[in-house]
Amino acid sequence: MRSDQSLTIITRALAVISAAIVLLIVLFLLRESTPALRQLGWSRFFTDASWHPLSGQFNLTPMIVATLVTSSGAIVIAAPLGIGSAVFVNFYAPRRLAAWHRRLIELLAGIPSVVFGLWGLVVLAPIIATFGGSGQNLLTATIVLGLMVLPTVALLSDTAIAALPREWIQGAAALGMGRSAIVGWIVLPGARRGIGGGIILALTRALGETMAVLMLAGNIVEMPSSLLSPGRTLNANIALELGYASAGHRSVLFVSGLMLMLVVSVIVLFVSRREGTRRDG
Amino acid sequence: MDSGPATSRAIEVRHHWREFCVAVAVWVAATSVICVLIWILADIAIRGLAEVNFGFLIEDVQDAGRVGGIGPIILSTGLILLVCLVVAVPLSFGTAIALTERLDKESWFARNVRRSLDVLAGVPSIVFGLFGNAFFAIALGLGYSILSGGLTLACMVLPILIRTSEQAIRAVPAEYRYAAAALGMKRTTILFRVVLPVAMPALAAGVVLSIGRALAETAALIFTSGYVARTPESLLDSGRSLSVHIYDLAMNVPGGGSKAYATACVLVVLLLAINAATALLLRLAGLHNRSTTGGSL
Amino acid sequence: MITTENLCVSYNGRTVLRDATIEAKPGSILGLVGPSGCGKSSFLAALNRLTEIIPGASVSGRIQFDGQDIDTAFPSSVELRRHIGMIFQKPNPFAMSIRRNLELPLREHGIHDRQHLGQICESVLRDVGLWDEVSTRLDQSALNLSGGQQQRLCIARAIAIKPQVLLMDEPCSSLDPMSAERVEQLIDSMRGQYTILIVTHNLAQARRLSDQITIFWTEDGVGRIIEQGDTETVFNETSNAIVDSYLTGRKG
Amino acid sequence: MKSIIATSSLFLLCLTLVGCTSSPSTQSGSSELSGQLTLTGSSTVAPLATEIAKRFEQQHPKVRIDVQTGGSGKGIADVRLGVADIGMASRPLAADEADLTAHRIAADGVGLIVHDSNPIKELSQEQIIAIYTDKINNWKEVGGEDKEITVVHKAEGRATLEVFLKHFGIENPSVKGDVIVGENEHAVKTVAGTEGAIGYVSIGTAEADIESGVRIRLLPLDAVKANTENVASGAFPMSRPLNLVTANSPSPLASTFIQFCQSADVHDLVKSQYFVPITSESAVAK
Repeated sequence: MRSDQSLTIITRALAVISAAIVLLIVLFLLRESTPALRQLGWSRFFTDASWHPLSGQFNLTPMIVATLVTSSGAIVIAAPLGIGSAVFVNFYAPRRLAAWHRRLIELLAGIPSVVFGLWGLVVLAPIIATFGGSGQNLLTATIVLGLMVLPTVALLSDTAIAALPREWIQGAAALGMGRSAIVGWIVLPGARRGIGGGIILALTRALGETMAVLMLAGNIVEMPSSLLSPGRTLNANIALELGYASAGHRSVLFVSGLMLMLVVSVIVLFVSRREGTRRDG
Repeated sequence: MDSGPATSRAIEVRHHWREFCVAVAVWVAATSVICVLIWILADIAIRGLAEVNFGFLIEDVQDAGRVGGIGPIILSTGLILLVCLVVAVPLSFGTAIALTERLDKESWFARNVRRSLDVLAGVPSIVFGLFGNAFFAIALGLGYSILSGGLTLACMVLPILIRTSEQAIRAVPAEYRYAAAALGMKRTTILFRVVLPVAMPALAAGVVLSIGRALAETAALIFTSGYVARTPESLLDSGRSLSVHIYDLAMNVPGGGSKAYATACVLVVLLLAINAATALLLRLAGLHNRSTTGGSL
Repeated sequence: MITTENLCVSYNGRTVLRDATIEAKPGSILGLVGPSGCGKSSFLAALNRLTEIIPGASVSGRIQFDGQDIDTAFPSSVELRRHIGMIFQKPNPFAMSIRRNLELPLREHGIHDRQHLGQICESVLRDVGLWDEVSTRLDQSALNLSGGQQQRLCIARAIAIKPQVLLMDEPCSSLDPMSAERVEQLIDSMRGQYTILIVTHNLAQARRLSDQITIFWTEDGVGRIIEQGDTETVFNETSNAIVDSYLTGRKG
Repeated sequence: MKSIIATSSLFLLCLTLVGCTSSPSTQSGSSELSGQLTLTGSSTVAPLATEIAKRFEQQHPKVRIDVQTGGSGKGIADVRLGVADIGMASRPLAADEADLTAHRIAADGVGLIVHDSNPIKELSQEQIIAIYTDKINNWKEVGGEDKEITVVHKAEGRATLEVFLKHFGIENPSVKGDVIVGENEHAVKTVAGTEGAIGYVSIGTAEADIESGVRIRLLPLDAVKANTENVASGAFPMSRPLNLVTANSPSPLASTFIQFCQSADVHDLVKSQYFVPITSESAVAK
């Protein structure tokens, strides 16, 4: 049948285009960062004295550390609150309230990062500043980042919990297990894959967030000594410097983009492989 | 009963305590999340709502945004979204159809397409900005333009749109296909006459969801669609999106604060409307029956 | 042991069971039969307050346990369910090891001593005749067991916390005939130790197992009890025409 | 069946169309002055350029001028890449930027700002250097309250940063900041939100903010008050030119626009943006 064939061909072609975009991105990042990599090699991005691209110093390590610290810190905040929210809507909230709670969490997911950034800068930073300094530091960035990725954890955990067989919960209740015991022993372990997936996705979101962090983290390129010290993430660095970067510097910024991309791809591929083997569990 | 009544009493007290503590913790977690959300929304509303009126929505941007409205910004945002959707929707519907053509098990093709889309979904928005700047703006010579921005956003929303479209198509009961196939219909006919019409509300919900994501984006647009705050005359003109306008007013323009908050109000209201639209469409599609499982233990 | 008076169950305001009054004698097996949708399962769920976790369900009427109102005897549902166990139509072991399936509820009820836990596991598995089949693989996932084994594990899990009453909601209906027979034998052997209320669609099974029988019927979408008494008496000499035609397979 | 092929090819058509419309975004104007100009660069110059561009468009309705921000460096880089016709830079061109031409349109001063609750009256050159190079960490040491100093610094490439470093003769790697910001308003918001903070921003924006009640204060430098009058008179030491940057042979349209920017017709606009107009003699500065 001709039309069936052409449908297959067309849709497959479209699928190939969609899939190729990621390759195109990697290709362009590589192309743009080749000059820097060829000239500087990989090691200088880790061994140089500091980050002063105009003075020929290109150490990315403090920014990598700051990126990892803010993202993982965001997960530390988002995971308990998000899972708590998911448990709340499924087991604790009255039905009407549960529906509203879900809707509000979805709304939280939709708030643009600049709005988070603005709120963090004008409202949260002065509060954090009572601990000293300007209030623009890794802690502020982490808190706001945590709020931003919280809906991802909450919504995916919610889906995972709602997908659990009702019989397990009824069975556990019939055995005289309390609500907290059912949640703790049956629900959370049962939904751990879905919840874990949500956390990983939230982690990639946190790793990818730019504007709010740029507005809140203080942007000092220095190995952070505590959560209250300022820091600059790789994303913020690109956003701060790409605008004025000249050729060589621009290329270095593409290297940091490439690195960011590598970290995220490794995480995503790891998860997709794990999901591929889900049936064995 | 092995454990006597005395210990049983103690266990019950302990259970009560545990139940109480866990319940308090869960309520506190849920309430604090909502409180922070309300805090943020209230903060924006208090600082900005007074500036929002019909004139604000249609007037020109004047004096770098300190005076006037956001008419051109809304137009640019709309055009960027339009470009984004014109490209992303056919691509993702096509891809979703290709990914769902075999319902029994994943082919090698589908598995790898999906894997690459998973990676695409994780790409940081600033990297999309880098890519869009290098590819659309410079390599293709589109410059800072609505077209560059829209195409960059199209790449960005593609994974979400494909994922939701795929789910929408899969959610169509297999019996429909079997019934249609049993009547001797061709695959194409089944797809366009049976499957897609049924999946349409859910497909539309996916589109609306991607619009929400695209609306909220800032980082990818600064280096692609640029900053120009005026009415664009063609897709090759630069155009400033709502979120970029908020950033610019707040960070670049002395005395731009209240207008920044007013713009944020408009953006949040738009997103609220989009959320409501998604929920409605999903309910029409019968996909959103989760609320029936809500309840107490 | 357990009695109800005018028990009504409704979902979202729609009554599904009205005025159910029964009496289950200690150590006996009470069969609950009737066509689908006549409120038997809702009736069982009301007895151990499982209706609490079914959205929209509400219960009115009186339930007594050992002559005492259950609301005063067991202020907490957790405590109530510890005395009134339940077996479901579809075996529902948790997705964990066999041992953990048994130990989890025990730990929840305050037994933490390893040796003691081991003893209880072994004895309940012996009681349900599963010990010889699974003693070497207690740490494997319970989901790898066959349906019949899973159902017997669920019964073992329920009796491990030593309830006085067991509610069984069609415990054999999702099993193959051989497994169903095993489980039926098991239930039969539990007579005298536990007060058992068993819902079944299998009239022959109800007749074989139960000491007393209660027959539910639907009228205008609302379930109610139309006959009850000693099983043999009901089967042989009912005066109710509907019951008679139901029991002889002409109706329902 | 046909409809499906038609629909699908329509999709493809859309794609191709979108992919093909990659014509260059600017055309240089001919004698009747029409066409399009793209300006990118300094966020300090951009608001002024936008206002001037509006007036220019009113006079020449067929001309369209797009103004984008992103920092002086971006303006220079974009002119080099050909993405923009004119770059905006709020600093003189550096030695390695000799391939471009700068056209001065106004002047601006860079002033130091502190929180308005800070009692400090003035800081000497040495004190400022010491503060920015982490040798002084408390206001007490320069005669203020016992409060830690939060140093607000700018990201590399921002013109204000370069003016500041050049004036005080500091190398950027030796600066130890507590917060690094990109945009002027970010610096202002940070200082206004932190009692112990010190930063430097364009005097024009700082005056505008102070006028609208933002809690910051400009510090005098070398006993000269930091305000636009003193920048205009040339008395204020730390000042900078606001330049339009082009490749060496700008298009006729770009030249006309630059001439317009330097004419007295726009002095009111320059003043309204808190900058200082220049006299036409010094129009072409390098």
